[in-house]
Formats: sequence, structure tokens, C-alpha cells
Amino acid sequence: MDLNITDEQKALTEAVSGVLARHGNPASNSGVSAEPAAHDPKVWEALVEVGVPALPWSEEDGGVGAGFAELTVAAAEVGKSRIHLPLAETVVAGAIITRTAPDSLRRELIGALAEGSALPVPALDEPMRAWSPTAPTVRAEGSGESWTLTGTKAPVRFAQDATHVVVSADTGSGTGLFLVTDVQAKGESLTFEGTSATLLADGEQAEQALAEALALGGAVLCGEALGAMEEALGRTTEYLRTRKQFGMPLAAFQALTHRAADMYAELELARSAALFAAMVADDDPVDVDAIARCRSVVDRAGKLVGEEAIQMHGGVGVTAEYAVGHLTARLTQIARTWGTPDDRVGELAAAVGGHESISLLG
Amino acid sequence: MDLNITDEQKALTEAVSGVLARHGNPASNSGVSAEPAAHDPKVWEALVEVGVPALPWSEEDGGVGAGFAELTVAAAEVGKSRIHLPLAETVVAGAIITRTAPDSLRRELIGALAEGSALPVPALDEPMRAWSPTAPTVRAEGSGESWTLTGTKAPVRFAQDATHVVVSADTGSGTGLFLVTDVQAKGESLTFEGTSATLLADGEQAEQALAEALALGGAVLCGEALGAMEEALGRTTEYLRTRKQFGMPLAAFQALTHRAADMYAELELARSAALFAAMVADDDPVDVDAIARCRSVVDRAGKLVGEEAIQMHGGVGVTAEYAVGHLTARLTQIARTWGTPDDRVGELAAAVGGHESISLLG
Amino acid sequence: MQRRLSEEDAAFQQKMRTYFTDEFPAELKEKGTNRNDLDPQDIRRSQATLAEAGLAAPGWPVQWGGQDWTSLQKFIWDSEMRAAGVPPPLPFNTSMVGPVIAAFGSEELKERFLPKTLSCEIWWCQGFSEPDAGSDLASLRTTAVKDGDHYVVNGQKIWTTLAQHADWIFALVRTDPNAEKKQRGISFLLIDMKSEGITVRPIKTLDGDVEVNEVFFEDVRVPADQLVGEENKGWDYAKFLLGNERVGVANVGLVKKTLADVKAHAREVTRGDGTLLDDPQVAARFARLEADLMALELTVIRVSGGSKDGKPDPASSILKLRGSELQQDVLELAIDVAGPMAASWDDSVVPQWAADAVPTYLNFRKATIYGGSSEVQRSIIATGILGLKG
Amino acid sequence: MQRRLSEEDAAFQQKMRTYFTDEFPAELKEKGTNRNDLDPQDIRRSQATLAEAGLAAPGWPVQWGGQDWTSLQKFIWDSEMRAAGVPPPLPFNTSMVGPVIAAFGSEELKERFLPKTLSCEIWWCQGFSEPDAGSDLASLRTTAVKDGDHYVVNGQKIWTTLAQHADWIFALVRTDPNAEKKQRGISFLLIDMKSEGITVRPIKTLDGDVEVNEVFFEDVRVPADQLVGEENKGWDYAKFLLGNERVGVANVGLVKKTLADVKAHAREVTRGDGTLLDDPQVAARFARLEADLMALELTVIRVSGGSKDGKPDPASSILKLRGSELQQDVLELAIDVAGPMAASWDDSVVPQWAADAVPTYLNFRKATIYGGSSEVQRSIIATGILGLKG
Repeated sequence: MDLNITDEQKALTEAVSGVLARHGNPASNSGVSAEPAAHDPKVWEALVEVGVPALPWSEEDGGVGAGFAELTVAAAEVGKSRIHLPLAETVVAGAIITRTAPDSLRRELIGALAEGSALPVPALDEPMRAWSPTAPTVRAEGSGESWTLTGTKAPVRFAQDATHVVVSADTGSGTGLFLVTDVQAKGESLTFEGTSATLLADGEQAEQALAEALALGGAVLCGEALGAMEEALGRTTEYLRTRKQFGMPLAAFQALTHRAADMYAELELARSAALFAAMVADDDPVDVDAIARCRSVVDRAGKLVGEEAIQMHGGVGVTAEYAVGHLTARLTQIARTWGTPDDRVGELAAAVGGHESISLLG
Repeated sequence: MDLNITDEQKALTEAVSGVLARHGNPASNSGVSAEPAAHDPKVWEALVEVGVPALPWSEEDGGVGAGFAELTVAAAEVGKSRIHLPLAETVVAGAIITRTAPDSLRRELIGALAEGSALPVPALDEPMRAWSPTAPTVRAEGSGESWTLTGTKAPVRFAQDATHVVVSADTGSGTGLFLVTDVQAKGESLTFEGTSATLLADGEQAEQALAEALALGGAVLCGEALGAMEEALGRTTEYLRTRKQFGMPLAAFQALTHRAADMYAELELARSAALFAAMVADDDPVDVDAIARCRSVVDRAGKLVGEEAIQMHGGVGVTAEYAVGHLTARLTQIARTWGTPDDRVGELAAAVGGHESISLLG
Repeated sequence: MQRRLSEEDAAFQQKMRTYFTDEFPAELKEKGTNRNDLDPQDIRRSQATLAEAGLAAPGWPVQWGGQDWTSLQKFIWDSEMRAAGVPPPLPFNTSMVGPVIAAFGSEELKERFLPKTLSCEIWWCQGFSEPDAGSDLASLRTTAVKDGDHYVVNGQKIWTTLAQHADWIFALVRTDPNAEKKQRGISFLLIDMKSEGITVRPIKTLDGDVEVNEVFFEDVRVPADQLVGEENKGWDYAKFLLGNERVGVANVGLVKKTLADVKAHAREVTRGDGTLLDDPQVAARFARLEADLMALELTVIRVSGGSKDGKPDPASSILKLRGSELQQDVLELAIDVAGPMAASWDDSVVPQWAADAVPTYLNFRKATIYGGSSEVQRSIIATGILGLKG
Repeated sequence: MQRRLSEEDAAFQQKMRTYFTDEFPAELKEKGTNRNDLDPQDIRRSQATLAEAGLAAPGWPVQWGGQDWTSLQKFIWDSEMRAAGVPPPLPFNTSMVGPVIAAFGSEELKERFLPKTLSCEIWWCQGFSEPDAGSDLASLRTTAVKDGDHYVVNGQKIWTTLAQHADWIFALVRTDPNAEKKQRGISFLLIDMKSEGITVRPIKTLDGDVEVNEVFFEDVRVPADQLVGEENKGWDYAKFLLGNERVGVANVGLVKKTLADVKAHAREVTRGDGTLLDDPQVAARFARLEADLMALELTVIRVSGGSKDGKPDPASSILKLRGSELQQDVLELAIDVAGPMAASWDDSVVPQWAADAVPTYLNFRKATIYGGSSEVQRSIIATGILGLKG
């Protein structure tokens, strides 16, 4: 067990942060709202050039064959930058594909994802339905190679720019995972009306592939949240040092500095969790509960750090033209991606009777 | 709706606090542990003389015919004093009796309770069983006027000095409430081995009587907790004003004073809840959920105020010879009397779908 | 202590309920109570209607349109108004500048401003905060220099809510830069927003909306008879006002309505074979918030509230402190009820309430910042109530 | 980064597990790890046994009985020791005074004290806090005045854990009352508890136990060669020591064992037709605490821990801060698992673990107070890491 960042990972960090700094045009710079942004193909292309989307996939499939440790440090830079990118989304879609698609399709899709010519994303959520990876209301009909889907998936992040969508649907005998290439999005909503689809997996295999893929996507989100928290805390401490009230810098007010210390403590625990999630993601099979535990730690830290960062900035914290609220917005969203914080605790609670205590070594 | 204390209630407060000051000999004065103390007949007798145990019962039954508003302000003084008294316990037992016993028995028992010659307490808890007012493992056998009980109730607060015990038991067709007069306690444990008992109520009537009685006892506990919190906060602010560290009074440290402000805010919300619980207790039928809601507010305030009071006192806060930890001990216990804080939230959660929002006016 | 309403109060409650439910114009209630969704003209109409019925500002002196009600009756008025979805009167008018003019203004000022303030013929905004005077309000630097029978105002205000719709602004200005204590050199001035030299710059917030603004003053000439009370006494009036404002900001009625709405949504969202409200963890959050809200509501009734003898009641600080936190907790629960839908802010993709969940949550992080931040409230409690002076 | 143990580390883990499970005397493990339940002789025997096996103080220099292990191996050592229920070595000896003597003591002092400190032939206690020097430790007033080749010590220490069993005390004493900064006049002295003029007064805590004491010094003559390092440099050594202590106080192994025990009890307590562990709210509390504990454990491994170059690593403050809070959260959960049984402290009425629940919870409120309170830790983080100087 080694939680230290290697020199190679540091170099990657710098490369990614350089790319993002050059291409980045976050909402806060132009003073638009913190609404989740649409895909930005230019930034994505630049990241593809540095090899980021290819990191976790095997060389055989067209990836770089690095791992989630690398992807996590890259995701942290994305988190710091406040740019919205389909990093976790492509990981979920890619992981489902690597686990379920036939060899040729897998190589084609992962290769295209790695070189930026394909953008596969998952479509799992449905309106007015609480988070659940299984038992969707979108129906799949057919058999063998011939399936059609009917129903609505929404919201589907990055649907407008997606080239492929991995869709969960009810096959009548359980949850199936399907690949749709004819992506007709209205905003981030996808409505299927007998849309033809390729079955990737169903039953237990589908559920297992989906659970692992979501865990991997969750590990990426942990990395992104870590970067966002670092940036939020850094900006907050800088603000406390420089902003004056009552003739003194805010850093003279112990009620604030002690709360900043709590933010730091939460950040450091979340850092451990995010690095560990990356380690676990590189294992096979993936320990899904271990990553849920990591996300749970990050959820709580993200809430504290994000909310306190705004509070300590006062009025400017809620303005669109100031960065810190955008970081909080993203942290809020990350914690609600593929389940709410309570959902994760609920999942872990359901499994709590199955072990005496948690061993880090798996 | 009027949440103000009347002049009569203020006078009662002073009378009770005078009695307790004269007779009180709290554990912290003699430096013994914070263990829940046994009954102190002398203090109880003095309270009987001021009429406190008689307050909530009708004059017809031998009580004073005042109400829970009066009892609550008296209970607050008990809470401040750190003396352990069976105030809530006798209210639960008495309320079950007034709701279920035949006229003559009711008058006899309530009269004796009011004048101090009887000490009825409830025996509801059983070892290794989570809190539940119903479905006990103590078995009741018999019919009509002839019943026997078998099994163990523990812990039963004040069992050693109780003259009557109101026992919940499984009649085979539900929960029954029984009166036992032959109280053979070993410490605070009561073992029945074919012990004869009088059936007070069973089935729905028993459950309703028990629920209402526990709510009334809960209202008394809210009052006691309110007094304990007031005392804990008062001692804490006094300590912050006088204790010096780093050449300054602790009150110069904003990290502490802001937390003291949070203690105050919680205390004031809890005060509203405790006063409201008393109001609700005077209604008929008793709104059991409303009092659970009040207890829930008091639970959280008690935890914050109790824990912070110790923390701000530092080392002395955990010593037996210092008062503040004893207050925290009592607050900890109050929150776990007839259910844990989570139990109360769980009960309220189960009922949350039954209304759109909460109206104070019932 | 007594829980049930007296016969008189029950009748009062019935009267309020009948008015707000049956008599108040339905079309004004349909748009909801979110100020941003309402047309400014609707807000004016709503308040004018209330004023006509004598229900816009019951806390004011009877002579100026207030009511001689008990605090319980004022509470019933507020509860019934909120429950019926009636857009409440503008707090800038009825809770802020109105009571200040009524308490400290000359008869002339009262006659000139109170009726139009009550009816919303004048829409007021508040000019207190400045870029370098937030929690430390007394550091404000906007100056007002006497020039004959005018003041000439220069400076900048910030976080001015709804300034873009306002007709007038009540502003704290520095009239004596040499005062011994910075609090002593401040005056309370009423300024027409159409005055030459005033510029309003909107500030976009995280939710994309514009509710707050910067207001710039460049050699703005203000007739000296628009000074409230005495020159250099403005700080006292501001403290009086903030005492009133805190009570309003407990916002129990609004939060209760929001919580009920969120619960209704939780009932509609599917989870497994049931609804989200059947989920024990979700239900527990509702149960906790309902208990918290109950305690806050009781405290609003219990703490007499408002300024006393020209001084704010420090106990009212807990209403602002906990009221704003509770509002934020409810809005956070709304996000989790929206669940996956909260990822979209687009009401063509998900229902309006779900699309609003995150932006509203983000925007209302301001609740613990404006009107005296939580930190300011804690300091007021620590010093003013607990006697903890550093 | 890598999760799985290397082959070497896996073999190391197996070796530790075998030793603690199979070779370490079973009768010392049966009494549990609660220091209060153990006989002092058992504690000495346990540590002597560990010392003999080279497992009492792996962090010490190899020459004095330490091990040349990686921090991961030290972590494995600690985890396996705790999991097997082995009473750990006395922290006063192995984490506090030992490292200080090894780092700053003369060769003579090392030879005289380190072996007996390792084996627990000397049981140490810590004489730092005083009645008027708690968080503000540098205000300590116990004096040591040079008199020939002795120091004469006068004053009072407080919160001295297990002083009643201790053979020696390591104390901070003021040797230069005129030093410019109060931190500069402090020395680090080793004192035999059997010296004439020392009185120990036990302090009873809320749980009824006696673990802490007051220690009074009245003209106690201490040979000058029992000074560690240089005179008036004691504050530096104390800071070094507190840096080490904080790492120990994260207490992950102990907390993990406690949480597992509480869970085992929750499995045994009946609720309805199942057990308390089936209750979703109770299960959720376990799930949250397990996640928190995981994060803390990972952080212990990640933060190199301990003092570096004679200075404490400020990052270790988060281990003390969160470790103590987590310990308290687990002990609070234990009360709720005990449920109604928690009302009794009498193990003839309810099972021992339930009878212990409340007194243990109350006693461990000290966890956020001693060894540098949470407030002190937050100040260290704010100043030392975040650069927030007031």
C-alpha cells in the first residue's frame, strides 16, 4: 500500500493543468451561471492529445494502459479548473463496453474514445425516478441482435455531443445494457421510440458490469472533487489573509480560522479517500463498496468545504463572476451523480452486517 | 397560544429551587461518579410537601389539578439541581393508572403518589432488547382478576424504592399493562417468576395509554433537560469569562464565543420545544407525535450543550467533583430514556407521510 | 402557557384564512411566491391589495396603516398569508424603511412617505453594504456632504436587492468623516433612484439570475429634508432596522411552504415499488426538519421580536441564525429529492421544481450572509446576551 | 500508488499475525485492551514481552530496540497488535519520553533509561499540564532551581495519567523565570516518583474511575544529570513529543476494535423480529463511521507522521483532531446500541459492555481535551499549515 504520488503522475498533473489553463474558459471568467455546461470539444481534443481519456484503457484496446491513479490526478486538475468535461461519463460508458462488448466492438469504441473520435456516455437516469442502477422504466423489446428501446432517459449529461449512449433498459426479465449509436437528444433528454439498439449484457452480468463501471466513474469523480476542494480551500485561505474587516485581515478572526482548519482536515481525509479509490479501481474485480465508502467521505468533505468556502467569502461567494461558487456548484453536483450521499450511505448500510470491520487491504 | 411563564409558575419555580437547594446533595458535591443515583426519599418528601408530584393530577384523584406547564417549570429546577428524582417515572406510571385503573384504585394510587406514600414507576425495558413500548418478552398468563408474570425487566429506574410497578407484558394476544405491588428488586432489575399482577389494560387500549403516558413523561424530561442545559450554559459562560489562558480570558477567543452562541441558540429552541411539550401534554387526547418532535429538538440541543460545556471547561469538565459533567451525564441519559434520539426520529419519519406540514395549533 | 387559540384568536384566524384564500386575487397567487418568478407589477399590485385591506404592515403604528394586534395575531396573519401562497409585502418597505420612518422621521417625512411605502407606490431598496463594508458595516465610505439645502452623495453600495425595480433607496452615508467613533458619523438618507448621478450595475449570481446590484453615486444631489431623524445618528436607526429585519428573515412561513412542496415532490418521485418519501433516510430528514421548523416557529412566537425602545432585541439574532440555516437545509433536501434530475437546470428536460433545485440551493447560500451574516449574529449573541466580551 | 501489499509486506503481515495471535501470551489478551481493566502488573508484563520480541517500540532507533521498518510496516504492526487484542505498550514510554531521550538525551541518559523504558521496568508518567497551564502549556509555573548538582522542584502538575502506578515522571519545569519569551525558560526533567516531597492526589472522573492525578512537588531534589538535553530548551523537546503523541492519539487500531465490538453487540440486541443492526438508521451510523475510520486510517498511512527534524509535522494535527472525534462518535453509538440498558452502570443488572457504555462515553470526552485539545490542533493547522496568522 503506497499512497504517494509518483514523479510520472506529477508530470502528468502539470501537462493537464497546462492544457486546461490554455484552453480553459470557465463560466466564472465570463460571469455566466453555474449551470452544468455543455461539452467543449476543443478542450476535450486538447486533453485527448495529452492522452487523458485514454489513460485507464489497455493498450490492446487502444488505450494508454496506465491506470486510475493517473486518471485521478488528471481529474483533480479538471476539478481545479472548473471546466466541465465528460471524464467520469466516458469512464462509465467505456468500462461497461470493456466488460460487455465483443472484442471487435470493444477495440473499435475504446480506440475511438482514446483518440477523441467517439464520445460514449451512459444514459441511466429517468425523470421522476430516484437513483437506481436497475429496474429502469425504459423498455427493451427484441432478442438476439435485434432490439428496440422505448421510453425516456433524462437528464443525460453531454447527450447533445455524445456519439454513443449506453442505456439501461428493462428487458422484461431484468435489467439489460444497450448500445445506441443513433443519438437524438433534445437538450439532455433522450427519448426512444422503438429506437434500435445493441444488447451488451443482461441479467447478473449487466448488473455487475454496471456496478463496477459506476464505481470506476465514482473514483474519477472523487479525483475531480479533490481538485475542486483544494482550489476552494486555497482561494478561501487567500481571501482570509487579504480581505480586511474591522481593520484586520479576516485571518485575525479565530472563529473563521478554526473553521478553515476543519475544512483542511476534511480535505485531507478526502484526499486519502480519493487516492485510495483510484487504487481500488485498478484492482480486478473492483471492490464496489470500498469506492462507495470513498465517495461517502468525499461527499461530506465536499459539502463542508464548498459551503464554507462561499460563507467565508461572503457576498462575492454567490456571484457568477467569482470562481469559488462555481467550485461549490460542481461539488454539489458531483455528490449527486449516480446517487445522492444518502443513497451511498444506504447501500453501505445494507452491507454493514456482512463484515466485522473494514480492512484496507481488501 | 401563549408561551410565557405566569407569575404563579415563577413562584413555584422559586419554591422548588429553594427546596432542592436545602436538601440537595448532588454527586458532584461529594465527588462521586455520574452514575444514575438511587432514590433519595428525603428530597422527594420535601418535593411532596411543595406539592410537585401532585401537580398534574386532578383534584378529584388527590392531585393539585395544575398541569404540565407547572410540572415542567418544576422539572427544570430539578434539572438544574443535578439531583436524580423519579419525576418523569411517576408521571408515566401515574398516567397509565389514570387512564386504565378502575376509579377506586386510581384514587387510592394517585392520592398516595401525591402525598408521598406510594412510589409507582414503570417497568418497560428488558435486557438485550432495543427500545419498544410493545411486544415485550415478559409473559403474562391468566385471565380476569388472576394474572401472573414471568420474565425479567431491567433496568427499572428506582426499582429498589418503588412501591408499585407498572409492567408491560405479552398476554399472548398483544401487549398488556399490569400493576405489581410485590416489588422484589435486585438492584434495578426485576425478575418475575409467576408473580401475581393486576391487569390494567390490554390490546389497543394498553398501547394508547402507554403511548400517551410516555409522551407525558417525555414532556417532563424536556423540562428537566431544559434546566440542565441552562445550568450548563450558565456555568460555561461564567467559566469563559473568568478562566484565563494565554494571558486573556477564554471569552477573548472568538472560536469559543461563537460556539457558545450556538449553544445559546440551541438552548432557546429547546426552551420553546419544552414549553410547547407542556402545553401539548395538557391537551386531551395527547398529541404523541408533537411531544416526540419536542423531545427530538431537546435531544439535539442536549447533546450540543452538554458536550460543548465539557469541552470548553477542558480537563475539569470530566472530573467527578465538578458540576458540569454531571449535567452532561444527565442530558445523555434523558436523551436515551424510553427510546434513543434515533428511535424518536424513526417514529416521526414513519408518520411523515401523514401530513403536509406541521401546524402548531394541532 | 396555553396551546389552543382563544375564541377571539380562532375567529381572527378564520377571518385571515377567508381573506387570503377566497378574497385575495387568485391570479396573483398562481405565480407562486418566488420573487424572481413574479412580474414587478404583480408585486406592486399584491402589496397594494394587501394595503387596501389593512394587511400589508400590521406592525406599523395604527395611524399609518398598522394594526393593534397581539404578536400571536401577527403570527397568524403571516402564517395564513404564506400558506395561501400570497406574495408577501416587500420587506424593504414594510419591515425596514417603514418602521424607521415611523419611529424616527419627522411628521412631514411620515406623511410624505409612509402611505406610498405601505401601498408600494414607492418601491424601496436598501443601500447599506459597500465593497469594503460587509460584516463591518460601520466602515462604510459613501459620503454625503452638505451643500446648502442639499447633500451631495458620492460612493458605492453593493448587494442591493432588486435595485433594478426600485424607485427609492434608503442609504447609510457618512456625514461626519471626523467623528470619534466611525459609528457616530453616519446618517440615514432617502434618495430618489431617478436622481442624476445614480448608476445601477446588476450582479449575476450563481443561479444565473439578477437579484442584487451595485449602485454607484456620483455627485448625487439629495434634498436635505430627506434625512431621517438627526444627522450622524443613522447608525442607531440602522441597528433598529436590522433588529426588525432579523425577525423577518426567520422566514418560517416561506420555509414551511417550501418544505411542504419538497415533501409533495418526494411523494411523486418513484423509488423501487414506492416513493422517495417511503425511504427511511429521506423520511428521517423530513422528520428532523419538521421538528426544527416547529421549534423555530415557536421561538418566533415566544421571542417578542423586533426592536424594543429603539434597540434591537439580541434574542432575535437566533431567529436569523437558525432560520437561514434551516432554509438552506430544506433547499439541500430539495436537491436530494430531485436526485438525478438535479443534474439539469433545464425545465424542458426535467420538471421545473427539479430544474430549480440546485440553482436555488446555490443562490440561498446568501441567506447566511446577507442581513447580518451568521458570524455577525453569533457575535451579537455572544456579546449582547452571554456577556462574552473578548 | 498501489493497494495490494508487496510480497515482502505480505510476509511481514503474516509474521506479525502469527506472533500476536499464536505466540503472545493468551492470558494477557483475555482481559481486553482497556487499561483500567488491566492489572498494572499485566501492563508491565505485556510490554516486557513485546520488548523481548522487538515489538514494543519499532519507531525507536534500531540501536535502542527499534526496527528499521517502513511506515507501512509500522502500520501493519499496530493493526495486527490491536486486532489480536494485545495490550499495547505504554504511550508515555514508547511514544513520548523514549523518543525524546533518544533524540535529545546524552549517551549516558540513553543507556540509563532507554532499555528500562522499553521493557517497562520504568513506568513513566507525563508532567506537563498545570492548573493554570492547560492549552496554554507554556505558562507553566512549576519551578526548578539549581542548587549545586541538583534541581529543587516546586509546583503542581495536573491530569497526570496513571501517575499512581508510575515509577518516574518526565516533567516540564521553569528553569529561567526571566526568559524573554515564556517558552524559552522551560526545561525537560526526569524525576523519580519516589523522591521525597512528591505527593500524588487522585482525581476521580465522571465514570467513577481514577486514571488522572494531581502531582505536587515540594522541595523535590532532582539530580542535575536527569536533565534531558540543554537547560531552557525543554519547550522544543515538548513540541517534538507532542508531534509524536498526536500520531499515537489517532488511535485507529483501538477505535476499529471498539467499532467492531459495538457492531457485534448490535447484532445481539433484539429489535422487532430482527436485530438492532437491521435497523436502517443504526446500520447507516455504522456505515458512516466505517467510512470515516477508513479515511482516517488511510491518512495515518499517508501522512508520514511523527516529528521531523525535531519539529512536529503539523499535518499530524488532523490525526489527533479527527481521531479523537471519531473515537467519541463510536462511543456515542455504543450508548445507543445499549439503548435502554445504558440507564444502568451496574453489570449485575445489564451486560458489562452495556453498563460501561455511558461511563466510557463520558470519560472519553477527554479525548478532545488532553494531548493538545481540538482547539489547539485547529490553531496549529490554521497557523502552521494554512498560514492564517491573526
